[in-house]
Amino acid sequence: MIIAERKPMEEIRQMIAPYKKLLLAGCATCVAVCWAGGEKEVGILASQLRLDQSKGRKKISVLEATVERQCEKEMVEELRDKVQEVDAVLSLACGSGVQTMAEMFEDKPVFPAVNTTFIGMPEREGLWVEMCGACGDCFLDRTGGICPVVRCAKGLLNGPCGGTRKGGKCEIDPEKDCAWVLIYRRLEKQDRLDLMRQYYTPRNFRAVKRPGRIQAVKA
Amino acid sequence: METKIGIFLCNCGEAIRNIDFAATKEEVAQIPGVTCVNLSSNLCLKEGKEKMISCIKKENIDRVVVAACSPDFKEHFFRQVLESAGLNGHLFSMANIREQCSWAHEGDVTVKAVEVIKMAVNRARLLQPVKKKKFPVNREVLVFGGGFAAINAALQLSRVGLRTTLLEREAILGSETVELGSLCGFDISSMMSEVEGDENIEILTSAEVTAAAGKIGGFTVRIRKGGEEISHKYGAVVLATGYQTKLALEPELKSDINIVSQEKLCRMLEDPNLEIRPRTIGFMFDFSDENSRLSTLATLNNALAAKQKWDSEIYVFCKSVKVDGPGAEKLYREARDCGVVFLKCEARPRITADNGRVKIEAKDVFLGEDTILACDLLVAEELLLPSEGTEALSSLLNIRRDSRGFYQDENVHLYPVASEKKGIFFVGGCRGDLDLSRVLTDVSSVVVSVYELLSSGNILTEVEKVKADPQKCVACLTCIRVCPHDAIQLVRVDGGKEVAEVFDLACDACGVCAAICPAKAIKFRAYRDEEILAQIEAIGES
Amino acid sequence: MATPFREIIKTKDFVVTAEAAPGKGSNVSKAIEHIELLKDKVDGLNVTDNQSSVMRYPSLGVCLLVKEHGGEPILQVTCRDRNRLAIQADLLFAYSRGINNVLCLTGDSIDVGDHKEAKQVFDLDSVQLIHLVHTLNSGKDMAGNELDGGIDFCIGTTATPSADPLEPQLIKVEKKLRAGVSFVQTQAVYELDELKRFTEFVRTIDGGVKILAGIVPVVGSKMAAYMNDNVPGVFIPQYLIDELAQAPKGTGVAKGIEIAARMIRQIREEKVCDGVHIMFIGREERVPEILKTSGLL
Amino acid sequence: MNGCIVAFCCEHSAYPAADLAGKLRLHYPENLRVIRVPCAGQVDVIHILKAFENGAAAVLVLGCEDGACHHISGNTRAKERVKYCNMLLKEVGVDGRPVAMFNLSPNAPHKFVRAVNEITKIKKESGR
Repeated sequence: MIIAERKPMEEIRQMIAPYKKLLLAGCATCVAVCWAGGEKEVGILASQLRLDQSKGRKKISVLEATVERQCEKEMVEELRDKVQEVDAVLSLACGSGVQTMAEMFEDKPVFPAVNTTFIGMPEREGLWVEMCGACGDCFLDRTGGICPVVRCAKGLLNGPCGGTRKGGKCEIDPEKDCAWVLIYRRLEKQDRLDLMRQYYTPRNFRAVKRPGRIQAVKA
Repeated sequence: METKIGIFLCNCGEAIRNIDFAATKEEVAQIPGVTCVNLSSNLCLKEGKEKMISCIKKENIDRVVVAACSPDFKEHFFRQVLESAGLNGHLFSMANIREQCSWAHEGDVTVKAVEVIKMAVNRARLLQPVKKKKFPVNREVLVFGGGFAAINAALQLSRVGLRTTLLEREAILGSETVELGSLCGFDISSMMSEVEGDENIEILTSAEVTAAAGKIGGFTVRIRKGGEEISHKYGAVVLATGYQTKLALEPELKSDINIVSQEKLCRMLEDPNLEIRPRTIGFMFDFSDENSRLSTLATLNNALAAKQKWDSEIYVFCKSVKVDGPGAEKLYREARDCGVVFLKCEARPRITADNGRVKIEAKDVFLGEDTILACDLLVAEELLLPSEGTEALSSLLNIRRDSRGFYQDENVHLYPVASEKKGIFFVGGCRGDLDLSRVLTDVSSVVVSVYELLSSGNILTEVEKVKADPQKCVACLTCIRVCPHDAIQLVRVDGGKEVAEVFDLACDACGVCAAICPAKAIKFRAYRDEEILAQIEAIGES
Repeated sequence: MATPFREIIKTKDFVVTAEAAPGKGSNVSKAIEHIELLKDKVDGLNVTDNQSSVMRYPSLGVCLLVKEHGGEPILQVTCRDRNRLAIQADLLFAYSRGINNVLCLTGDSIDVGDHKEAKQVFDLDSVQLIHLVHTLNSGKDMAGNELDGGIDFCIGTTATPSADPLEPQLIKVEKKLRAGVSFVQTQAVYELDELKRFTEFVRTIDGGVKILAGIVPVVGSKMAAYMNDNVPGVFIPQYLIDELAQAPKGTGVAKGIEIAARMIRQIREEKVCDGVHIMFIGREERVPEILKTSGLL
Repeated sequence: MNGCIVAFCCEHSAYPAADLAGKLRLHYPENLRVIRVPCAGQVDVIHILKAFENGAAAVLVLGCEDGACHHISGNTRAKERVKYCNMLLKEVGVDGRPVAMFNLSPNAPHKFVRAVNEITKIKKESGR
């Protein structure tokens, strides 16, 4: 699941400053699940913008709409009539959704209202943690199913750095676990520590040629 | 289709004096959708009710607003009036113009009253009917435990015709209840033979639960007994797993011939061959925590018995004596009358071993003096703890415990024996420091609740009051994680997409899920955003 | 001319190195001062690479100064700021200018430094870096191309003997040793037993590698508590904190030096390891005092 | 702008407390408008924001006492939500903490009146 979080209000305010009528476009897929851009969040942001009393702010009118997946042109198409009515679109979808929207409505400015942050999973209600960095060269078979590329702050492949904090926490954040300590414990439990003793050569950063493009086998 | 709203104004037998009802009537009649406005002074009496019914029928009213007293007071009554007029009871909204308008302010409050009625009308316009449905339920009950509370619960449940399974971890029932019986004057053995002879009660000893799933009316429980596992369905679950005690002793001391528990003392008192005869006995309780009701009772009973049998000198050290149970005050008086000395101390007395005796040093609050007592026997303070396995069982059933590890009551004042999960109940010591009479009260209330739920084999309940729209649900699981009553689950619609589904029987209609749903997929009838916003929109109109 | 470090660790039975931290700015007079002070008193001067992720004068630059002033430089290379191309290029340059020793480390996270918003590289990790130096030593670059003029570095690395949990760290150390290093320099240690356990472990894998114990003098009980809370992999035992706390006001530094010297003497007398690496950052001028007190001068 | 105070009252606690206040003739400002809810945890952020869009001067969320919520954690969720709302409002220049949460029991009419008076005072001080 793609995880995102709302941008700071000041940033949003600057983006939309010249416009009087806006469409807030939500997406009912990933960003809805992570409480960043579903129908509820669209409603909250719309209400905030209507209430905006900060200095120099003029009254704006805000339309709200949420589509099933904003990264699908056909689904975004549903919004055409509404987009026609407004001066600009503020999208609460991930970067992919914002760009789809921008491509579909080339004559309208489309702005991102959220920062797309990572691919992750919920640890509990309302808390998401990063799990995958879409590196294109999956390493999980060697690490007991724990990704060192994103869950280690330094993306190390050959074991922990010397900065592990007491109790196996990360050098940069005592709230976060050291991925390599987790990997050690998992592999130890599975009696597969030999995997950790192996040497792994430097990563292949060409695994995904940027910009990424994948053609499925034609049926 | 345009709704037809009927407004019924009532001045509550002229208890509402600062509202101009004529003006109000005129004003609210203008609200779009309002078909008729009636004025009454006794809406909740027989004639008022009859007038209401005939008006609803005559005018073809499909939404009713009553502007009168508090809905807390009469909402239920008016819903029934609607039902008798052939309308769904949920197509009803009440404007509280009495307690929260007329009586709360001085001077004329007509303007506010009109606005409060407008709020109710706005809401009424959007209300939807809530249907009721009968759900079949399993009529069997599973009772955990084998002590006083469990046996009593099983017997009473069986007596009201519900088949009951008693599930006990130990090899025999009542193994820890025998002393309690002699202490409190009841005969456990007759209870046990009654239970064993009851065809409606199945007894599973040396048995434990390995898994539990399902919700009220249909809990599926896997039970392991003697290497075999069986799966069985129960309509309700009663936890009567009791408590255990632990001596609260300083680390350097341990229980021995001089320092004993209440239970040990009981056995000593009953032992005909006992050679020693303690001349001085000290008792201690209520220092470590305030849950000392049971140790107080044990002390009073044991002190009296020791006085009678051994004629010992008895000193009781405590912070306070809790005698709030029936008969406890009398016991306390008896104990004092026959010479038991009670010393009230704020601080925990110092206990030291002293040449085969036990030295107790305490500061008596009333005397204000340090007291030193050397006694032959100290009956040490006992801590009350949840019985072993409470933690495991609670996590198996997914119910909460309090800070001391006992089962947490949903709300101790309103529902002392109900858990937050409908269909799971607690009785007796597993929910805290209860004396026997309280345990029996627990048993009775649980039996009544379970009987109400299961006796007919069906539960009539409102359906789809809280409902997740499968089209809008993005299966984020938020509602499932937050539901305080564990009433939402993930299901496949038509064997395909997974979505959240509210289980109507287990739902307690709090709306926490609706308020948190990021996809706005959960609708709570009568409290949907539309209905709340309609009320808000009426504010400030006047 | 100083003796090459490679020779020293082969012949000398107690090796002493000290850390030289470059400053912020192009003024190198202070660095030269420290080099002049220490170059003949220690066997090698170990120059940090943007230490603690704080941007500074480069390690390479100070290493050249050490060389110019007749000392023996050890070049620290972290993986944080350079990708594999930049690291290889730097190593070629260093070797061409007579710098023959390299200490391979992961590097602190960019998060702890003064340019927190920068992109941290970590194209390689420390084990891969050691392999890389060996590749260059063999006359080829990482892509397998022949080098016109090879290199021959003496390779060292770092380790944390007081990590918690220790086992994952030991696996990492094992991988570094198997990659091939001539010396291991530890994070600051304060407990001899911990150090002993660590050296025993290292010896089971590589009997020949030289182990230098990291010595960081603690100059006050507050600093000790701070280090315990904030410097990962450092554990200062309570008795040392108490000892520091009892030192009269103004004598903290002297006390710290005394404790450090005591530790060094013990390490040397009990032959716990093959030498020490002294890090007295900001007080380089007092390193000779430590050496004197511990009987190394 | 209507300048009213909107109070979301939990039907297990604050609503009966408000009724009791009326029965005891404990007076409070007339601009209070009560919306009865089944639990403080049912009050959605958007309900609160919409009240302000409609011109409310302040919003009260009134739920059960700590540890006595009929729905276990509804009142603690409500408290978090009120904090969140104040943050959202502050972001758009609506300062002075115009949303407040109070916990009370059904038999606490004085506490109900105190909550109303307190938010009225906060509202006055922030000049709204």
